[in-house]
Amino acid sequence: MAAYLARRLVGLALVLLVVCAVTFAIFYLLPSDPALQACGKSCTTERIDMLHEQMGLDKPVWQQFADYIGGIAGGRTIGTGELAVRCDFPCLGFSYQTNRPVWDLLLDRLPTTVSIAAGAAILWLLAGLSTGIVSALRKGSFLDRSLMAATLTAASLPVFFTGLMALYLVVQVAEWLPFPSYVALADDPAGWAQNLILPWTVLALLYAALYARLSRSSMIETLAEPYVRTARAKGLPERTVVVKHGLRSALTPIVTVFGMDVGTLLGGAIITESVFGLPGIGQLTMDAINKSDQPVVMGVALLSAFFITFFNVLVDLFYAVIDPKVRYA
Amino acid sequence: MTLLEVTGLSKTFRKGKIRAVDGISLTVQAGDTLGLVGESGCGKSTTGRMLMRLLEPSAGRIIFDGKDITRLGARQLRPLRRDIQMIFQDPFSSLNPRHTVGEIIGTPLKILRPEANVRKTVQEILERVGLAPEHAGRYPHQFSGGQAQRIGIARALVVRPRLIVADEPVSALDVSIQAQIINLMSDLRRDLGLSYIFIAHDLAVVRHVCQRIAVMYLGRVVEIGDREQIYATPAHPYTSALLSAVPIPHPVAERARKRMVLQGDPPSPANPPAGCAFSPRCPKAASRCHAERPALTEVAGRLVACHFPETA
Amino acid sequence: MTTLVTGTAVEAVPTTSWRRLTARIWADRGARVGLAIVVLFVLLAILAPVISAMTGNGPNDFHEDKINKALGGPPLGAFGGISSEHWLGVEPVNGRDLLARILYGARVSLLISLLATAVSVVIGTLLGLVAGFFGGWLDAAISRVMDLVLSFPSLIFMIALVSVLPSGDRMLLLILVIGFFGWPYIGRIVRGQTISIRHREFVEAARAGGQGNVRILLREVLPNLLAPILVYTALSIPANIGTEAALSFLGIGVEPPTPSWGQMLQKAMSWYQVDPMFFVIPGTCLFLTVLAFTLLGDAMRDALDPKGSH
Amino acid sequence: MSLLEVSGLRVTFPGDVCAVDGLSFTLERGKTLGIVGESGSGKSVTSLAIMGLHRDATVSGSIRVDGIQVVGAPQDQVRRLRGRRMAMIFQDPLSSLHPAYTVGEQIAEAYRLHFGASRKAARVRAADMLAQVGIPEPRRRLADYPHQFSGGMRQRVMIAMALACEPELLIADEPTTALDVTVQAQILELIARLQQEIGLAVLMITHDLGVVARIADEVLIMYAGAAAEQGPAIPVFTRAQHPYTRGLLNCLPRLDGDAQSPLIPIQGSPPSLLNPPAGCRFHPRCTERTSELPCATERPAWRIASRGHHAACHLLEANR
Amino acid sequence: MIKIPLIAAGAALAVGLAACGTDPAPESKGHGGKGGTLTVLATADFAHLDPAQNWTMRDVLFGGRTLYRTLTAYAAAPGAEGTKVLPDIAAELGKPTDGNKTWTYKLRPGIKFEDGSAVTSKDIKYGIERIFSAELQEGAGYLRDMLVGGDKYQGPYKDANGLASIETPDASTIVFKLVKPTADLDYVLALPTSAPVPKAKDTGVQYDNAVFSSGPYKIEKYDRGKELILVRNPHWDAATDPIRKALPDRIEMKQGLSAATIEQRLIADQGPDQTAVAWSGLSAASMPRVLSDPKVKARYIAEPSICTRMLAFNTSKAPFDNLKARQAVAFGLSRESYRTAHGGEAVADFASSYMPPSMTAGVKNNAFQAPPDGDVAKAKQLLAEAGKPDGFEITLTTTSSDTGKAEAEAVQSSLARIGVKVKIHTVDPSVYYSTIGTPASQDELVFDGWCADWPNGASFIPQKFDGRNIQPKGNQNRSQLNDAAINARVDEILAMTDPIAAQKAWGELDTKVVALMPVIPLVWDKMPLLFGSKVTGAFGHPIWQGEIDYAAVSVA
Repeated sequence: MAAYLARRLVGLALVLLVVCAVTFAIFYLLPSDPALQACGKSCTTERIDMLHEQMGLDKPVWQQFADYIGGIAGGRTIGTGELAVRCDFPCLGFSYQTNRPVWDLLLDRLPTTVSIAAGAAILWLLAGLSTGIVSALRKGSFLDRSLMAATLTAASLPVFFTGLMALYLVVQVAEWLPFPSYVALADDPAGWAQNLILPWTVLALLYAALYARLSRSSMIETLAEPYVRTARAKGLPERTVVVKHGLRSALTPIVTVFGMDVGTLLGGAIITESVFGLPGIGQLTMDAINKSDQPVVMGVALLSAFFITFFNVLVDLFYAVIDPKVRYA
Repeated sequence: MTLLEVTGLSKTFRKGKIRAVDGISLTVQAGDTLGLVGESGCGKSTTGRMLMRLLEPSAGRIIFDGKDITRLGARQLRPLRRDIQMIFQDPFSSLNPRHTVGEIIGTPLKILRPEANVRKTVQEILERVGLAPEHAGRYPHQFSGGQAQRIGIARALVVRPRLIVADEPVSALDVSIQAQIINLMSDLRRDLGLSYIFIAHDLAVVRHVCQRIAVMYLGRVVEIGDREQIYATPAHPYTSALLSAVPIPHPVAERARKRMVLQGDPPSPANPPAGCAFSPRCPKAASRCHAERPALTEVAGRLVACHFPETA
Repeated sequence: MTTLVTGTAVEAVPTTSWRRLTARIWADRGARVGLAIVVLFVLLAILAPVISAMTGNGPNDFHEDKINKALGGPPLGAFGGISSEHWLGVEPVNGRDLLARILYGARVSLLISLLATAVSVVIGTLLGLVAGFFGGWLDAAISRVMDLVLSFPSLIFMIALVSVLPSGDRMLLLILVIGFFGWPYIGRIVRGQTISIRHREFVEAARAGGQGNVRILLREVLPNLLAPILVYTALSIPANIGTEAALSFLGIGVEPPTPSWGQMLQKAMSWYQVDPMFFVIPGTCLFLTVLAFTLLGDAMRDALDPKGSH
Repeated sequence: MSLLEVSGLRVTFPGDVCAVDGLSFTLERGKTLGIVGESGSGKSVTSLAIMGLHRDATVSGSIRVDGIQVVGAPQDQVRRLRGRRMAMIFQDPLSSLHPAYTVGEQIAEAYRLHFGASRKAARVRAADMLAQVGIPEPRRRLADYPHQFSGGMRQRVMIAMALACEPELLIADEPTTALDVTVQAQILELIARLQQEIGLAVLMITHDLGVVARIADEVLIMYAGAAAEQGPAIPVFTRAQHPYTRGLLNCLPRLDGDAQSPLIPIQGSPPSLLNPPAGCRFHPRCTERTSELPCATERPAWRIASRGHHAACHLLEANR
Repeated sequence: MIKIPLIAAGAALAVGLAACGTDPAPESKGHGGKGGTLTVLATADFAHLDPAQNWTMRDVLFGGRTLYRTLTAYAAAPGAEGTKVLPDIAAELGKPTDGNKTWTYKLRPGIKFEDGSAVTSKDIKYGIERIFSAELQEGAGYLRDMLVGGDKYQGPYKDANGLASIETPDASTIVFKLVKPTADLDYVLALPTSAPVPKAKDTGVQYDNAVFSSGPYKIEKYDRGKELILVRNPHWDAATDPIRKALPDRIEMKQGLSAATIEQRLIADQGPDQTAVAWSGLSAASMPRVLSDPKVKARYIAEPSICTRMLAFNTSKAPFDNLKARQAVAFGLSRESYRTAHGGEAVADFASSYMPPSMTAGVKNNAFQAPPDGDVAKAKQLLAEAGKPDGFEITLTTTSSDTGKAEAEAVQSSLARIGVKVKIHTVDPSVYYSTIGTPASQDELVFDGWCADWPNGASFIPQKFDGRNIQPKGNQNRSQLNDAAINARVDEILAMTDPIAAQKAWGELDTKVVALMPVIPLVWDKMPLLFGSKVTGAFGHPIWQGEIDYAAVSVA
């Protein structure tokens, strides 16, 4: 188990390294020179050279890359001379735009994104699973058919469409809610929830629909398993059969997808954040890309890849816990 | 005439950790039918696939018709494919659902016997296995299990092989169909002068098809001999146990039988017992059996690998 | 957007002929509705120049008399300026005909998503087949690459790539980028199916019949994968329509003045309070198309996988 | 009163597939009834109907377990019978055991439910059961998962689970088909031993006439959803009345027959239940049918051949 | 100057316009007294607050009105009055000697930093020296070129000896030695680069996060991208400051809000939002809601700015090496369509010359007179005269922002009327200026813009139209016009020592350049701003972008 965990963590590090390298490569191809932007209007060749040196851009790519990786592992000193800045672990460099450590920027934005993702995830799990299970148990009934028609519709609605629709109908026409703006949970829990309820609902609607479809088919498949028949043959009450013997196995594919989705969302619910104007990781990403703020883009890409792979590892560990075959392998 | 001679054939998996087949030697004479019997995991199917060169042998030699075919490359294998063909266990799994019967039978014909008139030959062979020529245009799922197995047989026969490896050809079929296929195979052998290697777990089936029987246990042949000898006077305790475990469909006779019920399960090839592989389950096992592996030696007109063979 | 496709592992169900399959799909009412919508939009996209000529409004013609310039350019008249001349109203600021833009936008959205799907299906099928069939180090290598691509935050990379690469042919770029990030999904499915088919006896039978690897792959294995590939294709088209729209929505779609639905929605975002029709119309088109392809894909999957929802 | 009385059982699946059509039989306490048939003959459908486990199918007729009607009874009532008074084991023990729970948990579950036993008592009971079915080191193995057992051991676990609540009726649906012959012999022996010890009635469902010959007191031969022949084992095997029974016995490769002479196969294939033949369902494959008899038009009724030995064949009437 | 403002479209594509500078500027009614909290709602953080680096229009105004004082500064008044430069730290405007090559300033007594220490001439000198260091290059760089020895000096971090051409004979006197004569130093010193920075408090690039105040407010909390909280600097003395009223006790800037949120909140005008002002200009899409509701419209100002938007021809190659072709396009273009795409009449006035009225003493120069929708007949005739009666095909560079695309589409659509086919080339905002600033690869048409750094043609004409300033990279003369007569006239005017005469001369030169039509003047920007109902004294300052003047605003 420990060896397995270690192997997975090494794999995670390797994936992040590759993500890093690819991001680096992409921005190395970038036509714009960050020094040119930082240089301002009255820019001379010498000043550009100076900035290159200051930003470390005069070194060969591989060395820039090595410095970067080294910085993540143990911090590093950026720049030379009197104005050299110490960038502590985990050093993702400084933003070209604001000169702030990228790590701080990420930490700043993370609460927003986590708030959006966590709230939406809870909502969609509850709604999606219960819909899926009810549908599976009443397979073929009118209820099942109506629920599935509804989920099919919801699954076909892109977030930016439902988002605008919600803003228009709920905020503009009905005036039930104020226009969402992020309030920290610690500052004002009620305001936090009130502001996020719309993004949560909109995001959860799509995912809940997908999860309802997934959990329905997974549940139907499990309920057809011979061991469920065995449980019934033992005379167990239907509820025990469904929950203890059916649901437990049916959850496996849902957990897989859930891990992937949450991992991806934590890397920035880009669309949701941009529709509702919430200052999360996704907005940071868009800003950074639009302003060619390479260190920030690198940081965001790494963070997202970290979340995705980390949640994959979590899912695998979860399997190890629930599936004895993995545990004893 | 010796058609096939196998010596020391072995197959290991997972870098040698699992010895699925462990140095077996067999010969098949022209016109002969050899039954390869054993329980699941004994290596009989692996052996069949090595003979077909569908699996690469890890060690040993296969000589077909005087020619060493153990290491032939893909191109050199073609002529061999014409001589050795295979019939598979699951009639549906062995027929590509996306091809018509005509294509299924015609494809090997086109590749291996390009000189033949495909359409005519396919129709002839269909009739020969008891199907109608117009069946050539249909897809496998339109046939019953027994018919599908006939298609499988037709595909093997169409290139006019001399040896057929049949891997459990009737075990997936309904009881009432098994006899049809067994009879068909017997007829074909007689009419076409074929040789069979007939792989099966069911001793009763093998008895009806084969003249020679090889009993396998954990990757090795433990007893090999003529049908009459093996069934009437099994020398290896495992052969006896196998025979006694097969129930006879007659209540009086069955209940009167003296039965020898083995304890435990067949061992795993990943973790073989020391000495004689059968020793942990063998009622006659002595200390020597746990230490020393018996060689295949001749006892009463057949070969047996046992320190204490039955010599009735 | 990806969850729509994951988890839909469709078994290669052999015992069905294509004809029976189409009959079974046709029997599904959802599939018929889906097909009708798809055909409608494809026809509209193809006939865009004809319809546009009929109404006399090109997709890039300004109609500044149809907007209120004093107020910053909202369309004049109710419902976004719907009138006998402009059936779906006009765009704020420049008064371009929404119908014409929707039709031409359908061309872009459908073309990009279809071709991107084709790209990922081709790459995914090829690599999945090779990985599954040959196994060994080849499989290990391809599988690692697939894992890797899947661990990439794809939307971020798509945006970064499209904005960094020279804006030669945006459409081609979008197709390639969307296609590239989609192939591992189908690659995995094809690989899994290939592994299960590789161990089927008919593959051994083909080898015993003298067929070589390439021939076995193409003639024996591939035809049995067509069903899951088709289902996957049908289900990933809506996902790619969504992705294309999302990218356009985030501002990295095709070059102006070429319209696409996502781009229209992006423009509409700042106008939603004043001119809701501007987002409702492209949004509805997007929704209907995604729904239609999903219905079709679902019906195909159900037809192929009897233990599914029937 | 017999322990199990089935009469006029009819099981219909959606799409008008009548898998069992008018089946009647009884099983006495402590006896073994073997139901023999090929795939699609309706034997497994019958067993599930007795257990009340059909969910999509329509079951009609009457099934009484110790006088209690199962057909049409409230789910809860049938549920209380299941596991407690009648238990079942299945063909594939691996997929029939839940992969994520220990065998101890799975055996104890029903015991706790039906007897209201404590966790600890149920554990003791589970260990006892494992010992009883011949699993070495039962206490330690309680904590193991199904995948850690061999095929034969798994089937023993299934049996332990089935018998934990001391049922009177055990339904065994092809319990040895997935097992090797040597292991099959062990399991058959185990079932026979347990039957003797507890006085269990066993309904053995199998396609293997040999297995039935070994352990059954009574035999029921099924063909295409209906009974062809029924009676005590010895007369059914030695004086088979139905052409299908005779055909089966003749076409079977056997260890005690003549190896040289060819087998006598039954021609054709079993019919589809979607569209079964009219009249006697066996008549298209029957070599003994004659045009004088209504084989093709009329379903044959039960005819008594000897005491307790019946067959459904028009020939029997004609020969009388 | 120009950082993000003009074409480059950051989140806040701001910008105001130039109405006739003589019109009384709109202003919110009444005046609140001292006290209260003013909230500023912003989408993003400042680019820089560090005076050495602060060169983004709104940020310049904000920093100079709240956190630091400069030697000179503009009056806190709307309209033409606001374009007057006044002494701030200096007791009076500069005294030029040596043919305008030496400028001497006397400091006002009693000006203190936030820790109570006095502001001395050394602090100002040090502040200016900082802009010479490689790390702090983003601010206004004029002094780097104007001061003697500026081309060699490496800044205080590398060269502790300081720059000799800034002399501080005593704590209250500072003398600048210039390379060339100039009449405009008072204007140049109104830029943030002349703000005092005590050496002890300098933290290099990190000074951005902790500016040491010499102004009426000091930083209480600065969480970049989230909020900036300013409280009173107790050591600031109103008596020493004739410009800043500094009425609110506290200024809270909330950053990282979406533009939609800000607009929505200000339109709704509820609770604390009643004392809030918008930092960014209203988006075009919000205009209908603001303008159609009189109550909201009363809280709306759109002040002309010092910014001109233009469409530059690449005169170095065909077809625009031909004056007639340029004029044809200038007349064929519908500036009306362009302006609608840009945000409508609320955010821009049609430009009739390059320099906005705020730069020409409030007088509008009618050098370019084309109907808003263009003159298609005249354009076609000009095309024929140019020898291209059937038009031609050209490429237009624009940013990939929403507005950038819409503007390009408007140009494309209106030029199609005269047979000129326009291909649109979108460029990411971040690389827009480096793309169009590279003459070698410049497209035939590019959107361009200019916001002057002081209200005088010296901050406009030489940079944009002097052919000797064409650079291979980072070029500002986007038309690549190189006309000997124009170049010579630029030198003559720069040499003038009389500011009034110079201003008049620049205006005349503007008209001459229009005749050559290297660039089409499109619009003068206005900054459309919304503020809460309890905000008083809000007006857009004419210098910079028409942003609300934080020196005068108050809350009721």
